[in-house]
Amino acid sequence: MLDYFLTGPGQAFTRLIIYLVAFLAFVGLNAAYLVLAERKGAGWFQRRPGPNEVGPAGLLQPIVDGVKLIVKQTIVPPGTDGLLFRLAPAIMLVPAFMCLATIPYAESVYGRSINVGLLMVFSFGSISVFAIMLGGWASRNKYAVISAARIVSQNIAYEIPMLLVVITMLMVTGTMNLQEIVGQQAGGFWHWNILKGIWTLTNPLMPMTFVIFFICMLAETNRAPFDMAEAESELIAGAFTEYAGFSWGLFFMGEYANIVVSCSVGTILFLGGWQSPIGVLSGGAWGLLWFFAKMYLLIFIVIWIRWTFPRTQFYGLLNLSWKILIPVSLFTLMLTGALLRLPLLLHQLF
Amino acid sequence: MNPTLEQLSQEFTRLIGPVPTAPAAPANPPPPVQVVDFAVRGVNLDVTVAPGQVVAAAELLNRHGFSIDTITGVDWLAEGQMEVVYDYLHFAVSLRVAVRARVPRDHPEIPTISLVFPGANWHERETHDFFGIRFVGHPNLTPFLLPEDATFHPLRKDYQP
Amino acid sequence: METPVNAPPTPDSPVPPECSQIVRFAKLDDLLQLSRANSLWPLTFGLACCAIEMMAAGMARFDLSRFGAEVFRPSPRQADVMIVAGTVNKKMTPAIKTLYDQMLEPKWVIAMGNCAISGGPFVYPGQYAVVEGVDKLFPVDVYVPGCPPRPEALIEGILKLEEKLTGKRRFPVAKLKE
Amino acid sequence: MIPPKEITYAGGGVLSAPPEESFVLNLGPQHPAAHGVLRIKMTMDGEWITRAEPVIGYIHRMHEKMGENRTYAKFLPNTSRIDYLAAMHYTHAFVGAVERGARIEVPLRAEYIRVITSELQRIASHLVGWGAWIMDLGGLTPILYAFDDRERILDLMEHICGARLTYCYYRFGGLCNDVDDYFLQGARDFVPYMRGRLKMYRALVTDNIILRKRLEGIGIIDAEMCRRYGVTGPVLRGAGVPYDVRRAEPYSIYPRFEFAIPHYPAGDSMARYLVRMDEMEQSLRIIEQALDQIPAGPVMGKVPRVLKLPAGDYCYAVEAGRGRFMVRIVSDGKDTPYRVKLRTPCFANLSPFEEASKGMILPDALAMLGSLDLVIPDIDR
Repeated sequence: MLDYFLTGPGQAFTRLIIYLVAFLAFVGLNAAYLVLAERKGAGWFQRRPGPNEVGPAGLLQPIVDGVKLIVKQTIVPPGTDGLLFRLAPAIMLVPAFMCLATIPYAESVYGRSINVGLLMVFSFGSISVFAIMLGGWASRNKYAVISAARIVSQNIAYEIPMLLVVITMLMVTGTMNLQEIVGQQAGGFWHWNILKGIWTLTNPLMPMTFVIFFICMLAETNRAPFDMAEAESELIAGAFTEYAGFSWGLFFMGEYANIVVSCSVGTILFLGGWQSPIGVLSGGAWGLLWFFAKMYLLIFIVIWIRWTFPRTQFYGLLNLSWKILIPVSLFTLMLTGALLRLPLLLHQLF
Repeated sequence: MNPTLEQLSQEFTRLIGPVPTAPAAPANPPPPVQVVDFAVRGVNLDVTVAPGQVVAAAELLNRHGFSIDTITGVDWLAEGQMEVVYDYLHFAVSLRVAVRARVPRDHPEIPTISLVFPGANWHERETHDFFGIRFVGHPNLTPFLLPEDATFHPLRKDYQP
Repeated sequence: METPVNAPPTPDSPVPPECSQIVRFAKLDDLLQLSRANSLWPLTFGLACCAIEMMAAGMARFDLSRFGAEVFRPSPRQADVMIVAGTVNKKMTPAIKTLYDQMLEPKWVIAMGNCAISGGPFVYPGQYAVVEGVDKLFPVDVYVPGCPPRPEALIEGILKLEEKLTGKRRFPVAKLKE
Repeated sequence: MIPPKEITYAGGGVLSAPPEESFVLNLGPQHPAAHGVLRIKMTMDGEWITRAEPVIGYIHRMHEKMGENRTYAKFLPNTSRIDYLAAMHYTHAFVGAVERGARIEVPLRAEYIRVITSELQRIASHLVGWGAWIMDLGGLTPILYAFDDRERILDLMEHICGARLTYCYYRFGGLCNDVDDYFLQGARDFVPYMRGRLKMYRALVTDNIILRKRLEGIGIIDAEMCRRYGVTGPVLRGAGVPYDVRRAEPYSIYPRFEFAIPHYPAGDSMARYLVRMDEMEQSLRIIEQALDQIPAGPVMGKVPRVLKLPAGDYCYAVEAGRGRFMVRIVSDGKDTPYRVKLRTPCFANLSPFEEASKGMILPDALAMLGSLDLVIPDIDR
């Protein structure tokens, strides 16, 4: 029986369980420490020390915050939709775990290598908007309802350019398996998808595609300057206004888990995943190192943007998507298609 | 284009017309239109009008491009009167005009000028709050700075909490 | 005016000693209090002059964030401590009571400034607007006097609240030279 | 109440009949964008505002009543608590009104120090307003930089009068104590420092495309609307009217100094923003000139032991951080005022909000609210 799960056909199942448990711990701690990183980062941008008194250099701060949130009273305010209100935080967090299970962190460190990995990441990644919408709707709070309405229109607007970018990437890579996508980018940073298109003439607009991806990612994860859903100075705490204690903590965690997922996908699609930037020092633990270095670099940029820019206008945000990002990403899509077909066409003609 | 002090005081004199002398009036009643020294009083023109004339005064100043500065009340308990003081200022010329009107204390009513200067709306509500002076024709004369259910007028001199 | 939830059992408390030994998970309780003390999230709630000093306490020079207390939450549901920074008047009373009720347990109140403590300079015989101290409305844990108190005083108030929770002081008190 | 009329929404839609599914959003009294305890009752059609009615009085502190039942000197500390961000200006107005009524001469050195501290206060006040406004717009960092600069000013103020916010530094006939070289040198050093910082703010914040998109063309209050509502201060100058009490009703020794009155014709939030930024530079100019000219001498004039104003009323207006602040003292010849009227700028500046916010989307309305730079106790008094 045990052999079945350890060495036999059930090995994949065991692997998945181990990884899910590991991810749970990883995401939890990662979210907590990303919050600390965010607060420290904010302190750095704002010329102040940031949390530094709780534990050595403030390292215990996220732990005590977590403990406090867990033991804080939680209530379901009267008149709310109790089921949806309780369910929404879980809906926020679980899809993020599912996404993380498919992501290859190194050559041999991945939860499950599936052929439609990219599709799975994006299908589960879109669920978080439902969570915020349901949470906001169930809260019976006007600010929360406004926030729910905002998040839906915002996410629909940004899902489209995001998926157009992903389709472009699919045309270039020809596979949905994340492991294979990383494998194609081996051998130095000029082989990464972000730069490869330029000198192989498959898509000279690839850096721009990456920028579009990054903007969409910020919008999808509700980060500043697109934090319409939480817009603290307008909507109190947006959809989470009525959430308290641990259920609010779950939302928070889910948000940071989504950032991790998005930055991981960005790393895999554009920045060569676990590949070494210089060609050497690759494989094994080095892969893990490179992957996390790239991912956290992206996360750092996300934090940097948050503490630098003011919030955009809401209709400005929608205009940006519908009037600029979607046409541009459609154009890159067609250009990539044309460039990919061109050699074949030339071959057939002559 | 811009009003001058003489022009204004003439127009005000015409607006007020002859002042009916009450039998118990003091021997030397102050003239209704006074040009005063700005360095001493902080206004250039001090006008006293009848309560019925405040709207006409506001329209006159509105024509000349004045802006509403503030409206306030003063409770003259000993004389049994309440005074409403309208302050006006001009953005282009250095001219300040104060328009006063006295209403009886037991029946404090005066027409509103909030249709001439919408900014007067809030000042009148505040004056009503503090002194209980009713501005006839005011669209929304409800407690403003005081709690919604307040019925007292704290700046009256005989107010006891 | 103690908040009943976190009151440490005193020798003369009505709970019989054997009972308190059974129900009280001493170590866990201490740990939880330590966590709470180190993550006091204030409610974004400024009333008057003191609110500016409260903001100043969160700014770079004084930096409340060192103690993990810079997370000003605008929603009372997520806040732990309400810093009443300024004068409370009678029109505001229902709103501030609602805010206190909307905060979830465990919650604390810091009365910052003389106005919140007693009505401050606005109290005179026959006054008609000011509530003479927020402790008439709900229990207050720490009083920070001043008009307005300096940001250091507010930080000291927060440390006092921590002391109330954990029973220990974070920093030793500097002795005044005679 | 404004009679219902056709509302044009931001974005082009037109509403002529009352919307069928409107709801009331109660913004405040505790709301992060209200800068205190302002409450705005908003009737919303989706995210569009059909009517926004400010409800005030949540921090009414009876200043005017208190003025009536205490002597002039005892009322003096109250003046720095009306608008605590511009305490110097408010004390200046009250002190000025009493000096005008009692014919007290103020020594020249005291006037110079008043001007220096007033202008420092104006910079400090604009810095807080600026930072808090950008925070409303979602930019969380500038306010910390603004407070950093402000702390430098506060240190200087604290050095001369011992308080950080509520100074009560001016007295009838002069000042409560003289300044020393530390203060003068500190003020002198502050001028080039602040010039450098303003340059940085322009590069970091003013030129930011997101900020410009959020402020340009938003919340237009034109000159005519300002006139009808009695709006003053940076809001009025942002509507293109170069009205400044320092020029229009010269007080203290302001006529001695050269300074420009920045004004921008657009009338939108960006114009008000630029006015404030330029005003800080002008204040630095005034401080520089005053520091160069400051004479030696006493800082306290001859003041009668028991201060009584002759019967009559006396007005004195100053240009406070947020606009025209006027004190009207009605005296009946006793040692307490018969009536103290405080004409505060924020009260008048908020009143056009209802008319101007019609048809705006919620975030824009809050951006505009921030552009008015309100201090709520200043409205409620």
